[in-house]
Amino acid sequence: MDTQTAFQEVTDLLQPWARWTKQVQPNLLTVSISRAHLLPAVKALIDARWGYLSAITGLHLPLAAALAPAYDGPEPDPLITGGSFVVLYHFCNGDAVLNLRVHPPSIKDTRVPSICGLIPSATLYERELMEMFGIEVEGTPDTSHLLLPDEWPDGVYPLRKDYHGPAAPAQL
Amino acid sequence: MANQTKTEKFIIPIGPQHPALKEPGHFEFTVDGEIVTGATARLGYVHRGIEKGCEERNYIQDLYLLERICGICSHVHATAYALGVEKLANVTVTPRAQAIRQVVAELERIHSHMLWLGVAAHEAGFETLFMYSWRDRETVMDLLEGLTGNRVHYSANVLGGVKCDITPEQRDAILRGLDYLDERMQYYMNVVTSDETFLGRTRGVGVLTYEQAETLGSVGPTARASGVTRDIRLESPYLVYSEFPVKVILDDGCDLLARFVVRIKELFESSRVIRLIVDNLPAGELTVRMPRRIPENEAVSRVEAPRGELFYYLKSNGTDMPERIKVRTPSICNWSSVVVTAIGHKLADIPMILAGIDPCFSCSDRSVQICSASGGVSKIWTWEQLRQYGIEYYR
Amino acid sequence: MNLSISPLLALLIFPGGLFILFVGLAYEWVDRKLIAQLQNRIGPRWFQPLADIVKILAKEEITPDGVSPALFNALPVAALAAVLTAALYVPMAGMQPSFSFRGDLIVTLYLLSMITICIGLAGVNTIDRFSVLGATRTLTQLFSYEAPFLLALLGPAIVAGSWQISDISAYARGHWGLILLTQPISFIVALIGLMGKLELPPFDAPEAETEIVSGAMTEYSGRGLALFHVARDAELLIGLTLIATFFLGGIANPIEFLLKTLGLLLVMAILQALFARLRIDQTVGMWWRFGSILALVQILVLVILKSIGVL
Amino acid sequence: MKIGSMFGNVIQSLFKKPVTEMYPFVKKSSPERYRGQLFFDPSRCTACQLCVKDCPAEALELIVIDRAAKKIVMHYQADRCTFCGQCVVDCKFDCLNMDSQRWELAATRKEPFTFFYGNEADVQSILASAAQGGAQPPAQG
Repeated sequence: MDTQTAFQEVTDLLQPWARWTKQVQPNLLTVSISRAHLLPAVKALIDARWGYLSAITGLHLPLAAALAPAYDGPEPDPLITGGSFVVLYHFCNGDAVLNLRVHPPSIKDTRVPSICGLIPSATLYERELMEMFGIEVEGTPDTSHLLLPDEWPDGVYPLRKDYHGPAAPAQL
Repeated sequence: MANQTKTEKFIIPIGPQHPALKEPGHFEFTVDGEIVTGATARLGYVHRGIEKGCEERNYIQDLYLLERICGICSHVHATAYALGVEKLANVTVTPRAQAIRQVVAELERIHSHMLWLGVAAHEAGFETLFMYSWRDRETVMDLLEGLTGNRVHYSANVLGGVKCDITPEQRDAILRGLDYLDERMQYYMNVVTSDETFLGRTRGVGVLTYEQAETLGSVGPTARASGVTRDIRLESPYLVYSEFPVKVILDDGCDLLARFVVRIKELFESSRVIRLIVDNLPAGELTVRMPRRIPENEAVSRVEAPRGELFYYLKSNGTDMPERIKVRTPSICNWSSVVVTAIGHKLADIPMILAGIDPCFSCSDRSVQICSASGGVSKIWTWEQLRQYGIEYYR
Repeated sequence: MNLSISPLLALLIFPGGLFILFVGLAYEWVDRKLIAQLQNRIGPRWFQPLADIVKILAKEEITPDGVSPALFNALPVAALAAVLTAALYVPMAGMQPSFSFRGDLIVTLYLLSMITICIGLAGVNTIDRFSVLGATRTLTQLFSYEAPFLLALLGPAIVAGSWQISDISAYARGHWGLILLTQPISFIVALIGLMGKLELPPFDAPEAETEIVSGAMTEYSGRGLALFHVARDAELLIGLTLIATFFLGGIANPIEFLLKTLGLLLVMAILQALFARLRIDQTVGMWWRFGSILALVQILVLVILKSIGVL
Repeated sequence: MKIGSMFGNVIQSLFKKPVTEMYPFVKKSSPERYRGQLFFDPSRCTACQLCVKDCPAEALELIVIDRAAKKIVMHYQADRCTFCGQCVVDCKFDCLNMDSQRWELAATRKEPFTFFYGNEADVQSILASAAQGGAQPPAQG
């Protein structure tokens, strides 16, 4: 299956839920959906055997970028402070890569549903999202630390843009 | 008294430091006698904050930082990143540079698979095979050193091309080295598939069925040994894989033996492709100009590392530093297969099963902060503090 | 060659004590060097085993929590003592055994098993998981190779009609061609049994470093570890001497001793280099399915041959 | 279906010399392209600072006393250097090169890793001003 056919197929497949669709690169298609539709959309991809989940990426958009998102859509919430997150679910099918883009409304409300029920191997990526960004993944089976040390302080999320390491010098 | 009937369960901790592990990782295997009944994994011991670090360095510095994610497959990381940045900047690299990148990548695959062969033999207590395969690996290390200027971190890539050319003398050296390696690989293939004591340790051990490999999202030789056709070099040809294609190596044995066979057959395939490329090297410049500031864009770059699919997501923001780089290494996909396949096996097989996916801990743990296990008020140190500490310590 | 050595001297200098310790270390070096050569490596320098022992002796001795300290300290000593005692009954370096009585073969074999039992006990004594698993494997392996090994050494004893090592040695010197011809299976089983006894590869599952670190001896450091180590080397030397005496036509003088035992060591080194480690279930299966049966068949053949008067 | 498949190789090795090289006594010459210690030639340098900007390990520092008179000193910290060769690629004027034979740089202190490249007089003046607590920081001891 060549790339364009694959994209056509997935565009049709995700038609009911897609808020906007954009082909960013010759082999990269971004489809934005609301988080409420994430599970049915992933289910549709699995049922149609369209590719496999390659990774989940979290993005932190600082305030300005979040207010003027790269590709305009109905979200985000105008009341946001501190920016917001984007979660990208990368599905690969041959040469074609689909970014399923979920945009929780603000930094206060970061919940996204877990897809572990559909794709068990997503647990590692979801744990990474929780650790690195503080994104709340609802219903993920394992919430323990994956990469960060056990004594890592709560509420400190290293991949957020406002994180620059502890400011106060440690006593040596 | 009543509890006496209950068999006692043992938890065998493997790691963070353990002779079977070349890098730190922690596993807990619940055993009943010699049989493993449960397994859990904990990663993060070699977490270095690379993803965050990339956001604070420019594109060129990131190339070398990302190359250091892994000490075995350094070139594929640099290649995946360079290809991604070139996509972001809309730059096309000359075929000659692409071909040289592919030669280095395939030589690296040979080096990585031979290293794995030795490690797996060592886990099986077959020291002689270990010593011999590592001895012969020196050949390919020498080739890489002569070609790129270093044994491990080749740094053959620059953004927009490669640093090193393949001269006719080097071409001859590569062909000579490959002749020797082909002969040796045939020998190891024979040993691995015929030696009864070794077969006793690999045949039927660590079975990962086709369905399991599919649902767990295994990649690379681990998946291909279970019959899953998953090879980025074919699915999404990058570099010059469309002009010099590889054949996909499949095996439906699903066990450790199949993983040995697949990896060794891939060595032949790599060697064949390298010969083809060096004999038909396209002409052209080695580098093209790259802008320092990359316009705002997104790109995904996928490369077949020796261990499987390596996935890079890059997002630029118009400055000379990337907005976000996400690295998903092949090892992380294969972890779950270990935890699943280990159950029901004898403890003695566990190191082999672990080694079977060719795990790379450094690849699995990348991003964020330098931490110290020692006490103190703050357990989180900045780089500067850690450096100061190091200076104090060694003074 | 009837040297009258005072018992104390025999125990402390030759053939017990110092002699066997140093020669045992030298044999360990030869073994390691040979394997290295077979693997196309350089291998250790000649003083490496000695240096190892000196270094371990100088290390701090740690008694781990949860062990019975008396047993923990006594076991290495008992292991070494048993091996040194065994040395008194074998024709070490071509000399007559220092002590000899009817049935000393059985005593020697039991003394040689002491070290394995001591290591097993030492493992069970600690609460460390690797030690306990290693001890379980050590003892499991003991039960698998011990019977075939004993049966294999029984062959020459039956033919010689004596349980006394010096008698068998004298008989073997006269009939070595006959012994090798009629008992090849016993010879092979005995040699491989010795490798099992010494936990050399491929029978090193009890101390498989990639699985259970160092097996039963994981918790040992310092003196205890050194004593076990030396005892193991001494056992290697005694085992080689016994097999050379029984199957290779006895040992009449030091040169013959050196040639025959080193020849056996070379064969053992090649075997060690050739195989992957056997899992413990494979080891047990192999010994009971092949080793024991073959040894029994051999004995049966010998008994028949003897009864019809061929031997 | 056989036991001891490596027999042939193992026996051959018995009569072969080990492949191990006794390193400090026997030294193999490194290949021509090997990336060893970095050297700097100020005569053509334009002080564009590109090498400093792109160094992933922050091992380079270019101290410009007088750009027109080519009074340029490079402070190179070999212990930070990752020997990636990016600076050599960056330099349009061939001022930098890596010596393929100088790679035995190990030391237990920091001083042997600190190099100042440039004209003798310039280096002296840099070091002197550093000793007086001048603007340019000296190498950390």
